[in-house]
Amino acid sequence: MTKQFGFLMDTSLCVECQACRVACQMQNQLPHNRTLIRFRFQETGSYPAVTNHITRITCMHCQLAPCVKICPTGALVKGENTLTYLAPERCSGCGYCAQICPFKVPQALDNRSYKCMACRELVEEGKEPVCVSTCIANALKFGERAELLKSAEKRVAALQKTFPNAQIYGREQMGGLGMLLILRDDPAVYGLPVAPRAAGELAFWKDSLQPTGFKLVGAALLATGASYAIASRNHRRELSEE
Amino acid sequence: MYKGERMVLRFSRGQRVAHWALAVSFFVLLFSGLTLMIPSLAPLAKGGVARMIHRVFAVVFMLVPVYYALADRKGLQALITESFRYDRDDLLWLLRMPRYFFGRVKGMPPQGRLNAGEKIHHALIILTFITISLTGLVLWFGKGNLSQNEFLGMVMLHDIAMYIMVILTIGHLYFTFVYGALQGMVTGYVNEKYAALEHAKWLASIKAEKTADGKLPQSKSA
Amino acid sequence: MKFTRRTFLKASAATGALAATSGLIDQKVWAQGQQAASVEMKPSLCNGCSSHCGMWVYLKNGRLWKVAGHTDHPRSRGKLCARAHGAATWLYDPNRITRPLKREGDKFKPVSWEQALDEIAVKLKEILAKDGPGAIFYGHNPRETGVFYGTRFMHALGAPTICTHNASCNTTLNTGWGATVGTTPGSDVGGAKYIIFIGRNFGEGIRTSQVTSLTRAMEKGTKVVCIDPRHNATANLASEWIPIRPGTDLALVLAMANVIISEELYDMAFVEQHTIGFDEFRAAVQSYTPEWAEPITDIPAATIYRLARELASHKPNCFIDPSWKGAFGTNYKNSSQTCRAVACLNALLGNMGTPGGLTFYEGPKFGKLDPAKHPEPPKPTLPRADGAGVKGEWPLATSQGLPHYLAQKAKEGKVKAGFIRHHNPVRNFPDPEHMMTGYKGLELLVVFETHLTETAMAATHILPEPSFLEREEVVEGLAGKKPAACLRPQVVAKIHPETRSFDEIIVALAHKLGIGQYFQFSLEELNRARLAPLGITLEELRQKGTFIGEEVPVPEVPEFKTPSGKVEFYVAKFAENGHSPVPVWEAPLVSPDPGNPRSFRLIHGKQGYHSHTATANIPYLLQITKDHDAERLWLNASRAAALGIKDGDLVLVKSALASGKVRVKVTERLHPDAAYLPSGYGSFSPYLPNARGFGLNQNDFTPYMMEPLNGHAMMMEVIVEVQKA
Amino acid sequence: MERTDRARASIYNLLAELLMPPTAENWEELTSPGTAEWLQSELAELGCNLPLPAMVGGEQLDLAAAGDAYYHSLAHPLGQSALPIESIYKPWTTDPSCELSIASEKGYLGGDASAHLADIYKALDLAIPPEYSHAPDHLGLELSLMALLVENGSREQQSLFLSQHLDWLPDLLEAADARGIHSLYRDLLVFARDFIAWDRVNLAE
Repeated sequence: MTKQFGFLMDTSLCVECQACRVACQMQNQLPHNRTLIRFRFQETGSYPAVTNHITRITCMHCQLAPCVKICPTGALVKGENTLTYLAPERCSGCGYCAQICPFKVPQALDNRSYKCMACRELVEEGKEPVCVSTCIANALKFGERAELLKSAEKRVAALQKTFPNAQIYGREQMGGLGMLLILRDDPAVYGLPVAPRAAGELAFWKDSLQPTGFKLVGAALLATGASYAIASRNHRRELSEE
Repeated sequence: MYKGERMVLRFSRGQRVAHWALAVSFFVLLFSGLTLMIPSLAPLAKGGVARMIHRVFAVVFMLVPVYYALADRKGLQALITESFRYDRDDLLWLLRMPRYFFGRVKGMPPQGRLNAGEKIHHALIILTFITISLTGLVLWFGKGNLSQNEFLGMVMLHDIAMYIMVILTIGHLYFTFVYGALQGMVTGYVNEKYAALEHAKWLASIKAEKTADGKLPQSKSA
Repeated sequence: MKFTRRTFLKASAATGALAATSGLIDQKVWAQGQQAASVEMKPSLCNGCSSHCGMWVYLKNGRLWKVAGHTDHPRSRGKLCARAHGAATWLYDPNRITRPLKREGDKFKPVSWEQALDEIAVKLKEILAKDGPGAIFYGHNPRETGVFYGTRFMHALGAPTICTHNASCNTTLNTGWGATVGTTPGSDVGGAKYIIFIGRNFGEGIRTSQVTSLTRAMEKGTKVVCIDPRHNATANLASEWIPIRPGTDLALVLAMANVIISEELYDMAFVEQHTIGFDEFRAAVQSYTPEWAEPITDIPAATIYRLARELASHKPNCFIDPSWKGAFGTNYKNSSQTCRAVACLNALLGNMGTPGGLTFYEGPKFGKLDPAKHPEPPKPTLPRADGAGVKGEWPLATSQGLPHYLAQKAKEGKVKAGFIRHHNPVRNFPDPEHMMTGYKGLELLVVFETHLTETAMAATHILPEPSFLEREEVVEGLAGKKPAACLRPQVVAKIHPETRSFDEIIVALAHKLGIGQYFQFSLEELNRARLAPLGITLEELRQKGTFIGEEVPVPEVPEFKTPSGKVEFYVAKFAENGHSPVPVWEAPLVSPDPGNPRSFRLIHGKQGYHSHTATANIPYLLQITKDHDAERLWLNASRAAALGIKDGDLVLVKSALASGKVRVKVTERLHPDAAYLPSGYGSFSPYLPNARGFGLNQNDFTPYMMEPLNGHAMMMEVIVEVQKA
Repeated sequence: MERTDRARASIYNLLAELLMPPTAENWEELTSPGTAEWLQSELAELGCNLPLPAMVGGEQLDLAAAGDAYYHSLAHPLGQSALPIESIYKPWTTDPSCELSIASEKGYLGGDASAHLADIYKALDLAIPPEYSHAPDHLGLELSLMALLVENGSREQQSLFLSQHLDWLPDLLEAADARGIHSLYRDLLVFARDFIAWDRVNLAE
């Protein structure tokens, strides 16, 4: 069995310094107005008892990734380590991934999709993705998902003393997220779907409807192809009978 | 083949232009669309070229009825009404359809300008045309603003309409070549003998017109 | 050929070579060859802010290819913040100054180096003859190269006035901490069990390794309390945010001292053995109960009691951070005394030099040039032009000086010439009009810069320096348990041939001014001399960038460099100059009008992805601001509601000095008295095309003022009116 | 060398001269009616039907005014003029291994074009004036090299150079219009752009 790798973001440690965003832009040669890491800030409470909830809008590396399922060109694939990789050179920019993603992460711009590419080369060399290695606040970790979950549990237990709703996000969602988040409050506060899902219709479409459609087309071709010689001979015969 | 017979006008210029515009745009749409369905065609979709082509031809495709209405309003009306109006002969014709499929016209009930098969073909094309156009527009202009379910619903309807259209087109091509009907859609004229054989009621009706004003206005010598 | 040709391309053997090298002209073929080249790594020190974090610079085919954090460097520890990546692009920025420029009216004309230096020398000699060296100043953001060459140059001229940006930053720390414990200490974040930040904001005033240590400590359970009118980025991760009415931190600290003393929670042994003036201090704070402080600070008395007790219960492995600009930098009339009070409160905890307390490390002991061969110029004896340390002017001002006062002196005709390097006082001190008029009125203002900043707009001559990656600098030291020596070697060839590094220019000027005898050595010789005692050669350091020395044993209790050699609760020098020798409550200079719903105190602060206004012109960093609408003015939600202002609304901000429009961020994360502006925007130099006119700058609204004790700029003593635009 | 190639080379040289800072040496001559006449006849020889730039033979600027106009139009180092340097108008590098923020951005010096040109000069043992060391891809130098290619290189090399390196004049003109440069220099850039476009077609034939 392959090992699941993933990220862990402790949102309670983020200082919104944007180092990860810029480092990621460097790693992926993105121009200044394209980014794979966006941030969402949400205040709760009222002055002075206020909390600033921070989360990154970036690929969650779902185990059951609808973007991989829907991608018609194979630009989105699952690595052996279960991370979701994007090969922009195969991407047609159809934007299906952007529309199907329950987290609204991919962006279809400039005829391609923009989403975390999971620093494939670095990871395959055994290094950390660049957002993790650059995080100055230790808010990001990378490693075996099981290990990350363990450390997240510890951290959440500590946080619960101050934030009773503190929790891990991504343990179960979408078959388990490769981007685990430590939250101080309910996911909804962070603008995260509590129960994200890959619409069941996606599987029906890709696994049943499309193959059936193709089979019917095939059958029609076969039937007409096979009958053509007989039919046209019959027709010619009828004409000559006149 | 029919030889030495007189020719009767079956398709007006407007009808023919509309038919071919629809046919060409349909095939371009089909192949540009398939790049998003068949992985081995995916490289063609790279960089958004296929999408651009798909959109340009979608506009052509959707403008065909508009053109038809402008060029031949009556023709369009007739097409729509005829496609959804079936008489006893039509039903009988459909029952005997397998005969016709295998190239036998004789013994089929007499038909109007369109035979019952053509009517069903047209009716389904009209329905799928509307479906595929509407879903296409929603996917195009709703990009980024659709929920997962709306998006998937649209994509699937778009797909289903496409399968139906492809199968209809296969059948259409089949009959065209079995019955050598291509010429009619190219020139507009069909052989009077062919008309007598396949569209007896229609031939009778235009002959009736002839007796009214003394000549056969829609015919010429082959 | 019809016309006379110059030959731009001096060809010798082009004809045959063209035929022989088939792929040469084809860029695609060339690019393949380039891609195959290997990447080399050289060390440097980042210039994205003045922390000078160590970084590795990757080069391919001689071109800059990537930057990454230097793992050995104590400030970066392998990590870089966003600014580093932005600053690296200065190298290829087409908006750089590429040639010496001379201002004629408001236009800049290119002149040759020879002409520029000659004109400067002639003018300076004239001023020296007429007004003497007292009429000259040098201003900079003090980093090693500027300190060494600038100081030596000024001293050789007999000119005493060397000032830095600190009067708009943290010169109060030198005053407060200096008077109390002899120096501004560091803090052992990693070892602390309880940390209070008053206005200090690690998350946005970033030194990467400090943030890393803080979050590591927090994961281990360190409690961090953030006291700030604004819920800043450090408050995001702090255990607790306690908002305070801006400008009243002194009252809080005094009240905490009151609790700790009256409940006898302080370190009695330390106080007895290592301090003086405790009785006076105790007497002074006697009346400052938490109940007294509550209405002033807007913090409940119970919270103040709790904070004081919690802090004291963790002594000596705890501290109130010595801070930077935060609440006791140069912001309020009471900032110097606030800093004093913080220093005294820390002393009560006995945390001087303890694990998890304040640190008193020193930098490496650098060598010096051979004094026989290279005698040092004598220290000038004239009084400073900015009055810093001068009886009758600003006796308690630090040697960091008063650049805003120099603008005044220039207006009065008492200062005639200035040299400014790597420093933008016209934009970064209050009242740009005052600063610009003063500096532009100088007979000679030489600005050493890479970009044409607002201050450069006032210059008579602008001398272009190469960017930080194109020049070798003087070896720098870093204080620490293990002191470090760091070098910024030249890592790429100069892009613009007509740029010269500061040391080169100073040496050339010195020769023209007849003080060349003090500069008979190369930068290389200087660096060798500095490194000699450390056990590393210049060549090695050029390869490694950072050299970590041996651990230096420190005494259990540090030597306090105060007159008494002890921690001074009572500072005689203050009394002698008419200021309270022990910290006492003093209200801020101005306060918002409680009867006017539009009246706010305008406060400002940094963002983690900008360094003042120096980085706003970098597209990558400015885009972060744009993506997050981060240039907005923060207003407290209830105050905004009362004015009918909604999130994202455009408002008019008005003070006696200026008015400007900006959009609003309506938030619960701000004290109701305050309106907060991020401090990196509002550039007005037309030569910074991306930054110009983007956002507002707090300094436009704040009048030119001097704090009575050490003369700093009191940058948050300004009340503005805010209304819907 | 063919007569037409000589004409092309000398027109490239003339443009190179005009697009470098004006000097006392030849400014008057370059803009004189005589040069205009000559250019007119060369263009006619080539069958290239372009109007002459107004700077040549038309409206006159004295040397000082020309120096000023040149500086503010094409050489002001502070973002006020349209710097005629190729790198600024191209993505900085096409090498995917670069991890610099500007890798795929336009607007910076020292890009691929600059490095390639520097390598060409080196291989051909050509020395460029030291004040252009930051911009081996300066328009004046590129035009000069083009003239050299016309004189000594193959038509393929000329074609390649025009399509890979001298293809950014439309962008330069856009920048020039955004900054409002001197009309005579704008006019000259239009002529240069059009002549290059003509020559590309000419070479393709």
